[in-house]
Amino acid sequence: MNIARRSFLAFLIGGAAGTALSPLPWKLTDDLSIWTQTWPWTPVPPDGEYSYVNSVCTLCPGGCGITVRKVDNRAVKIEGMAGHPVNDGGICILGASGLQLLYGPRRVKAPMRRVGERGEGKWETISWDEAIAAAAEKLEGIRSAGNPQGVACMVGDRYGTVPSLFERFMTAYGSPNFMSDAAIEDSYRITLNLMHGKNAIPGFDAGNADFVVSFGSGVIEGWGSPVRMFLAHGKWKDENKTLVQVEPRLSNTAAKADKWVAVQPGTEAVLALSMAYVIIKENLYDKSFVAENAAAFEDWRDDEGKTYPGFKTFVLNGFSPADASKVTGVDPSLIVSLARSFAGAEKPLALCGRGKGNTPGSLHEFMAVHALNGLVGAINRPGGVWAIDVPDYVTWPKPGLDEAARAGLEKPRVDGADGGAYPYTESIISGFADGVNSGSAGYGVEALLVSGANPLYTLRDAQAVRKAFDSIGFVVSFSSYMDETAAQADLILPNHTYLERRQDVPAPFGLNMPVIGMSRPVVPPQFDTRQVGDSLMGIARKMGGSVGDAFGWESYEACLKETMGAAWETLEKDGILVKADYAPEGWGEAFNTPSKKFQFFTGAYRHGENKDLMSQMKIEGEAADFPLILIPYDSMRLASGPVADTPFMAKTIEEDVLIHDDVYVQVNPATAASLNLREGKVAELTTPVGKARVRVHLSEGIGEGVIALPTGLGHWANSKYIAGKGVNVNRLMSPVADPVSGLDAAWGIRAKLARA
Amino acid sequence: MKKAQEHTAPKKYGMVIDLDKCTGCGACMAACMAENNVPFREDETDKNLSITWLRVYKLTNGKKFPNADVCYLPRPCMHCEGHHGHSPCVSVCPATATDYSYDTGIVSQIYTRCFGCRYCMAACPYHVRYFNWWDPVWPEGMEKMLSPNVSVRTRGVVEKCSFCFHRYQIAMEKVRYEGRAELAEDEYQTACTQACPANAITFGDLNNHDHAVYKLKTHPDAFRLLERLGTNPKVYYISSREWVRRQGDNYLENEGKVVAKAH
Amino acid sequence: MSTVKAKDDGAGGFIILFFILGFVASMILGWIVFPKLLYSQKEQPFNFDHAIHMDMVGACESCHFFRDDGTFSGIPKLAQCIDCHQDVQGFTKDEEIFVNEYVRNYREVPWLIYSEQPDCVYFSHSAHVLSGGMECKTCHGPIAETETSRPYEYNRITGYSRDIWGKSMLGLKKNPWDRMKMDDCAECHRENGVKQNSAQTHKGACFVCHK
Amino acid sequence: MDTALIPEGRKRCPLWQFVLFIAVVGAVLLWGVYAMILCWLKGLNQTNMNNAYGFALWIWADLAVIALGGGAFFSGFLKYIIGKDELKNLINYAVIIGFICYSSALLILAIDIGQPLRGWFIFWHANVHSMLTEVAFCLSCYFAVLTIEFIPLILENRQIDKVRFFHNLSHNMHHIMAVFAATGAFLSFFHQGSLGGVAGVLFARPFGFREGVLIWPWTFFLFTWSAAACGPCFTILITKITEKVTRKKLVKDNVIELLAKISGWMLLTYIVAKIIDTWYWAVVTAPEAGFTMMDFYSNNPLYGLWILFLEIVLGGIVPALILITPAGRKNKATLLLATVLAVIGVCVNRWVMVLQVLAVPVMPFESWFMYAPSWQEVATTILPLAYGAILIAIAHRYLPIFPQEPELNPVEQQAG
Repeated sequence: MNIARRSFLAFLIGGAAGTALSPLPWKLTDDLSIWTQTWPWTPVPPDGEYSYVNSVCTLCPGGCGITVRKVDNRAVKIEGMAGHPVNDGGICILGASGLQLLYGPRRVKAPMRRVGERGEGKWETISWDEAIAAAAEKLEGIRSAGNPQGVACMVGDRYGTVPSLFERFMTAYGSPNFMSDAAIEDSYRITLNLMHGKNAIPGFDAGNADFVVSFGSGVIEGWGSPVRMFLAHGKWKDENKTLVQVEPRLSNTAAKADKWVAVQPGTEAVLALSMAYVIIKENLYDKSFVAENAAAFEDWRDDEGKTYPGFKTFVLNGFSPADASKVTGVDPSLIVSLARSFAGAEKPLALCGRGKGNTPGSLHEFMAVHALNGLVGAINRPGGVWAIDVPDYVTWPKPGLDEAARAGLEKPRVDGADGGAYPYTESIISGFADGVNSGSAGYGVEALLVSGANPLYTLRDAQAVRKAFDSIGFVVSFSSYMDETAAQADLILPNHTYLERRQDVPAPFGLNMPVIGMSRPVVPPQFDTRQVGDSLMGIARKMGGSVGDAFGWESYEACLKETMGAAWETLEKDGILVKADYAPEGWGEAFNTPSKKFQFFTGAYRHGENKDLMSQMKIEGEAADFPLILIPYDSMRLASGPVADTPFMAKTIEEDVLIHDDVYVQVNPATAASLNLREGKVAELTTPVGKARVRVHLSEGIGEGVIALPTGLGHWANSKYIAGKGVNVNRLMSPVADPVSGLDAAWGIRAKLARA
Repeated sequence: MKKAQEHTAPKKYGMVIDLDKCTGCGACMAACMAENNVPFREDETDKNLSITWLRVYKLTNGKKFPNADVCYLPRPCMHCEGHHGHSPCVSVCPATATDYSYDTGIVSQIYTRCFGCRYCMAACPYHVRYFNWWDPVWPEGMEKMLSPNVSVRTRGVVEKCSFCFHRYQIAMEKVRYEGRAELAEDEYQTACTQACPANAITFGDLNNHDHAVYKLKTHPDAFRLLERLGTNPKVYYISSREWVRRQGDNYLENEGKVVAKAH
Repeated sequence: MSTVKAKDDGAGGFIILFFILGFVASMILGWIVFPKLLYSQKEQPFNFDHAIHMDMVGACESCHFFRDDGTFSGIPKLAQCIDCHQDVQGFTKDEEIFVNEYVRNYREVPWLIYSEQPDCVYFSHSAHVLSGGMECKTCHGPIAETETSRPYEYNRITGYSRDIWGKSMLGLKKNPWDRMKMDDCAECHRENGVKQNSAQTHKGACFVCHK
Repeated sequence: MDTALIPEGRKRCPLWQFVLFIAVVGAVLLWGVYAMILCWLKGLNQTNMNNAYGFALWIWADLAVIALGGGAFFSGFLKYIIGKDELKNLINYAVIIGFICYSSALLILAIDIGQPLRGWFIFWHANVHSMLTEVAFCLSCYFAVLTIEFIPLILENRQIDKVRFFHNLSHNMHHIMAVFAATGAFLSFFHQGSLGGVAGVLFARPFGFREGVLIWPWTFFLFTWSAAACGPCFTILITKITEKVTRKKLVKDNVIELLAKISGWMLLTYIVAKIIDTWYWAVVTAPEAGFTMMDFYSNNPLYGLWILFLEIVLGGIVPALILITPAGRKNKATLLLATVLAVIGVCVNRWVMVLQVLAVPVMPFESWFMYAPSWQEVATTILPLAYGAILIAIAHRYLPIFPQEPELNPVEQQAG
């Protein structure tokens, strides 16, 4: 070994020794480990001052009070507002993850105009002035061409200032085609209209009931005001009250119920009427209520002396437990015992409207179930159904109409809601697509305004809805998020999210007291968005004339303040206005029917369809081609309304609902065996209106011949955390117009399932 | 110079979950995720890869239609006391990244100490421990909702439910500020307890006679998961259904009905 | 044999020289160059004179106060300064910068915090100051007496303020505020018997100081 | 070309053959290195592990290679402590195999942890209650011992040995090797045991949990015992394979037979203890937790009683019986069979004590957890095999590992 080599070696050894005695290796090791503890790309949320802002959640009609936790200017958590009359501190999964909508990746950040093909996703950001001008110009053009009726409008909620502004706009503009999303609330409203003679929404004093029979209502799956119902359910458990769930599938409600009555799907009304049969036959009904406050129980005679069968005759003539059993599949003795327990309870209550109640239902069914409440006198009393007057605080004078408006308003509606066929119904959003596609109104629809609704996703027979959309030249969306409808729009005028805007929130569905809430800005607007009321007023003013004149307010907030009048101060302070000492009207004053009594039997039954009642409600498809019945099911973990699942919610979707991008269809093992299908196998699900790839999940929670798919999946726009997963069940179903209301009463559809 | 330290009776925080009330709605899970900066990914359908500190299990009774029944069972970390604080996971951690405090009875997990050997996951029969297989990524803008009270975890470490211990820390700030000695029952509640819309979850000090959990844990239908293993968990469940209680532990065929035990 | 020869050729001194060369070079690298490379400096947005403020307001708590929920406000926000600093006070350049650039524009001053602990640490001022009765100086040193803001030094790898490890590369400290590593917290906790409740270590439980 | 490096008096294959071998195995090695780098850069999402399988193929590989590397400590123990001097003819190779096994184990552990740059926390922030801490300390210490044992071997290379300093160093190290062997045996006893303890202490995992004495569960002792029994079998097996590959006899039969005999008796006693342990676990330990033995061997697609049979009968009783019979160990075929079976037996044992522990559903409403490794896991597990093959090839070529080789393979004096 030569000297150079050895010297070099010595240098290295000296270097190593020196290095080891210097801080370098040790500090570097330590620092590198610290570097891994919080990598430069790991977000470190800044701390700051904590504060809490109370507001109202508007993600569903539940109207829960929320308390938003903030750190300086950031909202970091949404919690239920303690002491709030609706939810008292509780919160649902959607509400709890609402910040993922506020800060979500699919926010529409500024007004946008489509530049590519529709739905291609190519947009240009424009200024608010440009956006308002573009909308106004287009609408003015249609109007001056003499076709104001050719503009339609869809809103989510029916009540409150914003829907009323849209309604006012449509009136001033001259179009009869104002529509709102329909739900069981609409069916209930018509029911109360017919049986109570009131323009009212139902309030359920559920917490105080002691024997609840639910006809398919997802009492703990989002029906009514979800958190309120959860609290009621908890109270029933604490106080040993009884819940009976009538439903073809073992839903969560059925599982939690004290008794699950596995009924044949679509025959709930038969079961209700058969219970009525037992109650009447065995004289178990509330004699005083029926005798003094009810009409058409016994056979009755009209002014001309013609005799009509009363409810009693009608029920006793066709709905014996033995007969009903054949249709419903429920054991006659069970029907009898159920009826006896119901009538024998101190505070019985019957509920209906399937699942979350996102779609209306058969009016006959609603009336049959409500008649049960009538039989036991569970009307306007503790533990019963209360008729609460619809919110009436919007009392603006009618807008002045010009010639064009008057002419337009004379035209028939596209959705078929007016005229003789459906006298009780204001709008039929599910009939819109058919009306557009068939041109039945006699004029074309040229423009559509959509606010707070996502019809391309939520309406059944999505293909027909899409076709209708494609034929409409100009679609304006006011959505805060790039949802399915916004993605197909031509112009988006993004609204603030509910956490950035001030807006009134009318009474939550199902609450048994009149309440007005107000949501308020929790954080300043995160993007260049605008309260939709201001956008709409901007368009109207830009158009000028009588349309502009109809909106004399300086701003939406000025309008809101004026509308709320004396309530404003309380709403600003508390976010809610409660009539604390509210009591329902007594039986003597409660009914405004011609007889001034509870109407057991109404004109709605006189459509010559009494016989149909003794059968399964109509669904689409022929049994020969489609041997199975597909029913949708709702889950709290799957938002199925206009708003889609947040990332947090998507995380909670159960392993028997979704695997990667495939949805599981629930199939009874015997059904699956007959189709040669096994757990997890890919299958093709076909209905008369569509087909889809699904996976089979064997479930003993569903009967033979029935299969079930979850709602809320199959989004195609929206964030990657939910889009592209599963199937939109609305795409596989088609609406079935209820003979009384015209609203969508489809509860299922015939289907077939085959190995793929 | 220094005042006397806070000397208060040791707490044993625990939870009682009423399975009769639990609706399986998942609000507790979302509240937990929002509270604790739990990350999410595009595909969360493989539950063995999905981080859910509080996971709601679905139990089935195995019977045929229409006698089938299901029950939801929310499973946070059990904060096992084991034998005198030796919970299954704590003693196995080679780097003392997880610890049991005699002061609160809470099993802590320190993400910056953990180096990801996952021995604790192997030790835990409840699967409450979750590994960060990926670096968490929030879509642009969503990092605004991250809470400063809980550290954001990086890839390669184990995380789990802490009984929202940071809420205890925050509540204690006020207690100290107001010069009080003790935390009131409602001042420290976990995010899931607070969120539960069915009021199915009760949280408090199992040692404290005045706390609701103290009484509830002695409910005749109360049971704990896998008690026979000696994990000594601090989460109690209540179910009026025998089949649910029986699924709370493993029993040999010849072992009789699950009867209520006194605690 | 060659090795035997090599041993005899008198190269031993040469080899020792090279050993020393290597040793010294690496010591210079480790003790002087490395710390220079490791730490970077940033200047505060402008100078802050703690001493003059102490004269005016009297106590630390006047600006660094506890909020009503017991949390500690830390570095004051603009809102607290604005009462006195609506207009330029005195004649310092710093005051000018503050008022003109920040107060007038409602911009918060992006102060760099010498004592900033990493994200995994939960530090309660109330526990130390209110319950423990400790003085600010014990951890923060005589900052109240300073008239200028020293440069903020931070570790390029970890991003930590240098005050955490301390000025001394060896981690030596004379005063309690010279270093703020976990061991320093633990040492004081141990001496004072604070929550030595860990089942594993019988020392301080992790969740006392971590989040 | 490299003849100057080849030990004197020994014949080696042509360089091109050697290079070709290294190239082929090196390609496999590079594949493993690629997978390893993927795991380090992208994280453990590259594996098929999940929250139910925090431990999987790698931990099994760790446990298995350490058990197989047990030949080093046990033959060292036999030679230096018990005084079985014949084993000096095999001890070098046992040390190299042990070195490979232990370095592989450390490498796999470095890949397996989620935060490799914080791996040193296990020493710095050690929790003395954890079996893994015990493993880490003893493993590292024993690896250091193996390195020290390996160094004099390297120094015996013809060129290095020419340096007087190294020559003397090597000589002196040989003298004190007994001390290291004793230290190694002691350390090995503990870390082999603590590896057994890893599963045995999991009192909430009924498949793995065992009672024991003091802090040590029975698996602690069973693991040490089985490593002592099967490690030498692996040494024999690798020696036989080396002989096959190099096409010459390297160790005399009496040496092999001696080790085989000791191994056989160790294996027999081990398997008796294992059977008692299994029986006690099945009838006492598991039922106390509410499990019957069949709960662990039914309702799943993989784990059946066959695996118990494979481990205990085929991998335990059969090789033990062959090895304790003189005829069995003298016959080349049966000796080879026995060592293969013993190696399989101990590997299966390590597999079930890692993976089946996690596969068994403990909460009654769960079902079995199944797992198949990803290619990255397989590649990184094969990596040590390739690395081992290369190291053995190099060591064999350039170092006088087998003292009996010149005697068994006399080389004719070559010209030049």
